[in-house]
Amino acid sequence: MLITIKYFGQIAEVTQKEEESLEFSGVLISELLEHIYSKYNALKNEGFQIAQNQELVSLETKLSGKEIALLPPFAGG
Amino acid sequence: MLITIKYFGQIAEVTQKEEESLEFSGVLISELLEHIYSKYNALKNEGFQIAQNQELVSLETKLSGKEIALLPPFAGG
Amino acid sequence: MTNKKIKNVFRQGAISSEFIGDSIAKHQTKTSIGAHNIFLGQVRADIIDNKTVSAIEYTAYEDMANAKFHDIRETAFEKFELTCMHIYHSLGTVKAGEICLFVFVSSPRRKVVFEALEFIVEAVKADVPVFGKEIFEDESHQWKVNK
Amino acid sequence: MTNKKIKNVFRQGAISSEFIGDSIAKHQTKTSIGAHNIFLGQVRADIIDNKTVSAIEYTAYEDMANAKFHDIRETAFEKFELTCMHIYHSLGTVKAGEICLFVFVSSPRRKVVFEALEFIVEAVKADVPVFGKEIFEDESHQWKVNK
Repeated sequence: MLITIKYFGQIAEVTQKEEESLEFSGVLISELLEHIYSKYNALKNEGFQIAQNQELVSLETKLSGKEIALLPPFAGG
Repeated sequence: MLITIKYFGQIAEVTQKEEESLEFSGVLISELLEHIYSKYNALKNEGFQIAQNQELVSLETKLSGKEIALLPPFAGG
Repeated sequence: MTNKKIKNVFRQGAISSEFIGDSIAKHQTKTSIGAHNIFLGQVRADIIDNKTVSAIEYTAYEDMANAKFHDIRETAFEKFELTCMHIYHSLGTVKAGEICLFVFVSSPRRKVVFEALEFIVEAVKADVPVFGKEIFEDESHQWKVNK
Repeated sequence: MTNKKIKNVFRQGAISSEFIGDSIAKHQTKTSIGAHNIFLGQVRADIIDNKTVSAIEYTAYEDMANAKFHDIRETAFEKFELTCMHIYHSLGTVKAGEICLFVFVSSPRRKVVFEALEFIVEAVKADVPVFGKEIFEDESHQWKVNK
């Protein structure tokens, strides 16, 4: 499955990019996250939520979406 | 004692004036009110509060002030 | 904040949107402020017995009203951690759709402004001797009463 | 109110006081409105470890953020008897003292606007993926977190 991963705020500072696409064959969000950690080890020190197709999901959620986003703490307003 | 009496809103519509001064020798606000009713009988149908020197008072309050005001319901804002 | 001179809260006629915009702009130098909250009272074209309100004519027991506005201001500054607070109320004719009351509070933090603004607006409605004559389109009238 | 097109809530840079004044003026034709309540978020020049915040640089996950703003809007119209509701949020650089959030609700009655405005502002702070980089005067930065 081709997945687009978006990084924001301090997360994008760690990954040094705002977006990337990759082929991934895992089942759960947690598996994708392990894969992302393997690329960007420093992300383990960051707090963030994960959105799949623009909805927040948990680690146990099935991977179904084309668009995954790593969202650091919100700071609107 | 020379007292200035102020009328506002619908009260002034009844009295046909916004202010008058009179000599009055009573002790209580209630006595002054009776005197005012004797001049403007239709005021008995109106709801209002009474202020003495810009503070709300009850009928039992002693008459001490130079300025009495008859205040219909507030409608600010 | 005590011993401050009593201000005149009243403005002749409606409060304009430009006046409100200017008032907001003046706060941009106060960089400790994080949250503003503004209440605006607007004259409604209420329909009563098939007649439509076209304007409200405001009068007030001005000295007492300004003293009450002053008390409300002092109490609000004691109760809430406010940086700024402004109140303006119209006198005279304010047409339906125009603004008759402008209350503006500012604070470093948002929780404070919500509480403070509601406190102030309720106090203005309850405690300040302002009177409103609702003028209908046929020039008849009735007297407004706050609920 | 459902099925409405999702609006773009974001504005590039600070929200000006003129824009806010104009927005107020546009409501004077809506004569069923009796009460407006406006929240403005202003960038604070906070001092952190002896360094002063000079600006916040806002970014957002824009599509998701606009969808969340839309949900908040729909929920607010369901919960509260509102005549109008507007939300604007800045993207990009907003200097200390400038306005980055403008929430505007209107209703026939005042009680409604107080409740609705606080509900909306809290939801915006909690649910919308907007990110803020606090820029200090020496050009270093830290990331803002809503409390």
